[in-house]
Amino acid sequence: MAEVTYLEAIHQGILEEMARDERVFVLGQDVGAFGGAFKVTQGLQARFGEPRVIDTPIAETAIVGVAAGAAHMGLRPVAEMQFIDFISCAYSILTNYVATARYRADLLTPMVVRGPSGGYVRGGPFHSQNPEAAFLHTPGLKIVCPATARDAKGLIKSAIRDDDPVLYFEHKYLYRRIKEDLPEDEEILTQIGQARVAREGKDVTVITWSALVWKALEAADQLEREDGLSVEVLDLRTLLPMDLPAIVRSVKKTNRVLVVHEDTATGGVGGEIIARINEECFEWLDAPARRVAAHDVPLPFAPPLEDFVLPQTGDIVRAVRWLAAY
Amino acid sequence: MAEVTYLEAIHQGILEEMARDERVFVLGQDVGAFGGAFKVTQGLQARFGEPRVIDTPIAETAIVGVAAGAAHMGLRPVAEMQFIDFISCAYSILTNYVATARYRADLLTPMVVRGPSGGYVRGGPFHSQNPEAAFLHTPGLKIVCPATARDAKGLIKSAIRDDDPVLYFEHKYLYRRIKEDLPEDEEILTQIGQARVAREGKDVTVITWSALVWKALEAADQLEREDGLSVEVLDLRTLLPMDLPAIVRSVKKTNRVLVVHEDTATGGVGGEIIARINEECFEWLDAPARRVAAHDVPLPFAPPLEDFVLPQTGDIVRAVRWLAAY
Amino acid sequence: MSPDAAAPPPPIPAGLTRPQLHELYYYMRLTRSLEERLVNLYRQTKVIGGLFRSLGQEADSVGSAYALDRSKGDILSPLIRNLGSMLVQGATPIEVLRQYMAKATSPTRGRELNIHFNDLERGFLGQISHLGDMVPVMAGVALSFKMRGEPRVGMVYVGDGAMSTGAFHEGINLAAVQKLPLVIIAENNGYAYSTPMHKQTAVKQLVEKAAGYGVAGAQADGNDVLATYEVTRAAVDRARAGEGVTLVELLTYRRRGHAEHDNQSYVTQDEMAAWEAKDPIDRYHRRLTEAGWASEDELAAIDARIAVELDAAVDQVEPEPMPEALSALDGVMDTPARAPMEWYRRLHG
Amino acid sequence: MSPDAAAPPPPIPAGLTRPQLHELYYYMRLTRSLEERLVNLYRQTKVIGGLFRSLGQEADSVGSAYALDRSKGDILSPLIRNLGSMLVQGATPIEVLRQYMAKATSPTRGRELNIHFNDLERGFLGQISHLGDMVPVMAGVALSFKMRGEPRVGMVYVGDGAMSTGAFHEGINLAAVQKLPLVIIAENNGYAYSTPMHKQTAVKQLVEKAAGYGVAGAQADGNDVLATYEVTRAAVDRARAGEGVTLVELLTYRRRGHAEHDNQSYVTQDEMAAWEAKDPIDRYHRRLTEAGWASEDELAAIDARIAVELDAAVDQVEPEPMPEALSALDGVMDTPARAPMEWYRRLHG
Ligand SMILES: Cc1ncc(C[n+]2csc(CCOP(=O)(O)OP(=O)(O)O)c2C)c(N)n1
Ligand SMILES: Cc1ncc(C[n+]2csc(CCOP(=O)(O)OP(=O)(O)O)c2C)c(N)n1
Ligand SMILES: [Mg+2]
Ligand SMILES: [Mg+2]
Repeated sequence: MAEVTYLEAIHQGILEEMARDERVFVLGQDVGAFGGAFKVTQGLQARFGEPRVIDTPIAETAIVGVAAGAAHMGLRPVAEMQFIDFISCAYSILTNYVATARYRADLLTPMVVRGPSGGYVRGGPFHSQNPEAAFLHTPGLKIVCPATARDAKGLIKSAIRDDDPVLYFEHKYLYRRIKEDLPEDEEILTQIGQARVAREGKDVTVITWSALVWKALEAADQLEREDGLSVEVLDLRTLLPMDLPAIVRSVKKTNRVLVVHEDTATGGVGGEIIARINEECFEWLDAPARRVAAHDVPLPFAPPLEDFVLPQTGDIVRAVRWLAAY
Repeated sequence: MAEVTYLEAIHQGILEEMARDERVFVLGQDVGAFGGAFKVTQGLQARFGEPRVIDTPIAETAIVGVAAGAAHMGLRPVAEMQFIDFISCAYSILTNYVATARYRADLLTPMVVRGPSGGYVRGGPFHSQNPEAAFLHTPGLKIVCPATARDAKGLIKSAIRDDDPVLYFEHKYLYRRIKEDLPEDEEILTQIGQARVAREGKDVTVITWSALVWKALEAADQLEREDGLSVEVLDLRTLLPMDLPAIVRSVKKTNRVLVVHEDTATGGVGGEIIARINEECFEWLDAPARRVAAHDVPLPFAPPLEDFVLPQTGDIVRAVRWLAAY
Repeated sequence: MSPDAAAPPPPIPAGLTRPQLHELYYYMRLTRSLEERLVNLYRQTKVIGGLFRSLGQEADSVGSAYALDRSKGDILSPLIRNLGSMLVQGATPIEVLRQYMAKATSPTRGRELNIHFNDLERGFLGQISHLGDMVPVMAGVALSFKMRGEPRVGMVYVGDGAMSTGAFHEGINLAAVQKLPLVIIAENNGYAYSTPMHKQTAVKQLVEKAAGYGVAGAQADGNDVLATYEVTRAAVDRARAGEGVTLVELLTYRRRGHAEHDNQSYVTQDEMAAWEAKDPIDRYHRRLTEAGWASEDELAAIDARIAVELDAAVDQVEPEPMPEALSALDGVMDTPARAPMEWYRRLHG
Repeated sequence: MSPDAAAPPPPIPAGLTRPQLHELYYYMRLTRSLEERLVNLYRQTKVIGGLFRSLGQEADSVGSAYALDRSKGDILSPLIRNLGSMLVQGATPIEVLRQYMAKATSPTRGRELNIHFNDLERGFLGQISHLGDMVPVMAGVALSFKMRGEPRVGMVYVGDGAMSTGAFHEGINLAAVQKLPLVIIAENNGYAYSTPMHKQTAVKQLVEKAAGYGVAGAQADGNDVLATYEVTRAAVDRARAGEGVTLVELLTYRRRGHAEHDNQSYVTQDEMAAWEAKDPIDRYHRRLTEAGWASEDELAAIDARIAVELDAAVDQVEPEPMPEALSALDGVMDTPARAPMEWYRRLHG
């Protein structure tokens, strides 16, 4: 066992897959000798050589397009967006070319697009985004959002081995803030499409993912201490395809559900989750399914503004209390 | 009164605003002498001159960026996407630059981006899209989707006069298929943000917009004839900002609601609507709010495939029967 | 036998053989004849969706694609007007007819239109509608050749219009930096839909864009199949030799509307007449016979062969069924292999 | 008084006056000193977010912006390293300090970072992070000048890295076709973050890209403020005269990391030393005094004035408060003017 940060876990996962499968290669801005803006790819070029760790121009559409073409030919590209906010520059080629390739033309496109997402870091409107909602209505893509170091490693490895294109959204707030003991001998693989019960509970279900899993767990502890409430926290881990059975199982147990996410409320992933719950668990709901999500504004930069706009632990606590009292 | 097609109504709206306000200008591919791929801008260049009806290169990001810059300077650009499917190429500049301009920098950006959307026309995966879901989680944008000739005209005129950036999604299936008598003397303005009760009813509410309003009305007639059911059809017209009061009013009246849209189900706008209904009308729902939306695949081209993937009138009929019987 | 018939034919240019000259003629004629069949089917409303002609551009498609070496595994990605390039790479009229008529038997099983289909084995990667995207994608294909040390070449077509897209710029630039084995064919046919070139770019010739990317540039008369072949072949050889990207501009003209519905109100009769006079097939036919590289009879035989081929193809494809509705749910992803049937389709009554 | 002191100073180049020469010095020095203050505040963790230096690039920012005519209403859009350009256009140190410290009083009321702010009256339009977007946006600003027949000019900065974006390509191409009054400053400072120019583009000089768009190209030593001014001024005059777009490459060097956290592990000491020797402020200081266009005392007085100005600015801004949380909901749109407070914030306990 060795203590590994979330960041180190992603690094290890990519490194292990590159060592295991020579078809795997990395491309992106400054990912080579420099090791990437956050050092996720540090040392990979020294170990695997320049052809397998490619510094690209500032051209996200080209990065994704080149990855797709190489993937068609049997390679397994891992493309880095320096900040995930810039995946928007590849939105068209991802949703139109990559996502549809198998369906319209039987083209295999095994590729991963990954990068640092998320706020709580004073990054301002263009270095804090959570782009999952923009891709949720795109058949053909998979979306994963790890919350733990184990899943950060397990999901990047599974994403690289997956035969479908996978968007891997890692949360930069977690990079160095969370650590976990991970076994060095056993191979860690997290199955895509499977949620994780991060905390067992029976009174209220909180459905969330990525950094907010930790705030949800904090809130759950506080609610147990202060209210004697038993809160179940479901870490979705994969948003597309979504683990609906796990959601339904938990909601039918607790009959009260809160969806918590960092992206803005309107049009966010929470709407889809609540619609599914409404469709599958209508008779089991003792209270309306509710959302705790960011306010509907571009994420402002100043600490008091960012802290106000983004969901905080206290918000989850109050919302769960409201649900429990309903 | 003169009978006007949906297409002609859009044309009239743009023409009237250009005549009324010299700050209004049009730009896009082939919009000039050629009058646009669907002839929406036919004759505008002849009447208003080349500087006000600009043929652009094939460059959607530039079209939107140029419109934004001109709008900052007090002009009122109307940008055409030759097919709305290509708005994806301007996704980044629309969501990051245009949508945030007022909030982050107090920049006025009064501009309209419009184009032909929608399927049922054998257009295949790249000439049939409904992009509203991709922009729904973008604070700072407005989204309108007219279903009638009157609203096609009323909404394009209001969009051009609006001080916020407006995405105007017109449905190409309706272009020449629907006609309406519109007064020539009175000025037609449809307020953005206001839904329309397309058909009064008391048993079930069908919430929809654009081309599917017509299928919903067809279904409502059939359900009245064959089942004696009274179906209310709510035409949202504006998706952002959404007319939640109108939705709540209708749902609290009928207690049963179906959301119908053409885009794929997962991650579509329907999820957001159902989440809102669940939040606002939980106690009033006698049945789960359900969705009739496209199957989760890229839209295929062959008629039997397209007809299968897209929602049809019969689907609405069966879904409403299910809700009524619940 | 007249005396001058005894004079030996001039040497064949560009290292081509007599059978290859005939093959070039075959593909150009096949392209045009196939499109003419499609026009008939279109008028009979048997074609689903639009019909895009390459009338007058057959030489640039065929001549450039012919410069690739299929035996080495070269791959191209066409534009909507490069039917000829697809045929050279082994796409068959039957496949094209099936695509246009949305048959279940079509390469995309009715999911995509016209020549939007591919076979990496035969060496063609179908485009999507969003212009420009295929440039970075083909750069990725070429990158795989380079990474594996394979002596293969990629080729991608862009129009005067598509070169205005950001995707084109990002793709060619990355390919240039990586010195990838990629040939970019810039088809200058004068128009992008109704938009003339001077409203698309401020350069007079598309080849001027090569310098801005530090890549080689070349130009040929796209209505001269042999010139097109020769210039493109040099670019292909450079790419295979590891010398990187070449931007090849082929000068031609779109003699039909953007699609069949477009009556080309925006072009003058003089302009059209001038280009009709430069018809690439007529020119090549004359050249072959005058040089003695082919006899009228040989070429007539090829025309006849094509007519038979196409009769058979149309007869075979026409009665074929469209796809089963349920097949629409298959194959969006590897896992799950099937998209769920929506609940409302499982209801009765 | 030494005899040669009597010799008249050489004529001032580029039609500038002595006071203007001093003003150029003032802005360059102000840029550097302001950044040095920011570094101190950054080390005291009083700066929120990253700090981006233009050390060694002050001349290219100041010299190019100075070529605009604010009295005519010219507008520029800077990059993160063009603090000097903003100051020339009238942005104040107080505004910049407020932005970096996220104060309620900042031009963006704490919503955006560093020099991401604008004032169209004074003539600067702040960038967003997504590189390239400001090129089409400034093309739109320039289009408004052209449509209204105003003799105004737009200027937009792009780096060696940003020129690889599709947005740059689409924007400059449209501006070229429309012959817009736009000057594009290509700042060649050798790197994009850690990426050297040869991994960004296959051209040796950025100015080579001008030909691909059919626009004029020019180049200057970006560490020579007068050369920069002169070359840029010619481009501005062309634009104002209706002659369209010019791409001006300014050769300079980024002497600090991409941001303060970056230790530039990827740069050699020799390379750094060579550019330190070309420091634009030292060079200009020498030139002014040697030519007799300014005395040591005059320049020392300017330095002193700046120090006083900045002391006062820092003292004023430091104690200012950050914005009120609730202000975060205002002004996303014209209507509704306020975003709703989320339900969970209205709950008690
Ligand atoms: C990104 C994008 N924008 C717009 C279109 C619509 N469109 C389809 S073909 C075409 C013209 C293409 O012109 P060109 O590239 O010169 O090819 P040509 O038709 O002349 O062969 C346009 C504008 C598109 N397909 N993709
Ligand atoms: C579209 C996009 N991709 C990536 C980034 C991340 N990024 C910010 S600055 C930068 C380097 C910019 O280099 P250059 O354009 O040369 O400007 P310089 O920093 O040298 O002034 C990168 C890659 C970005 N801001 N935008
Ligand atoms: Mg063309
Ligand atoms: Mg640089």
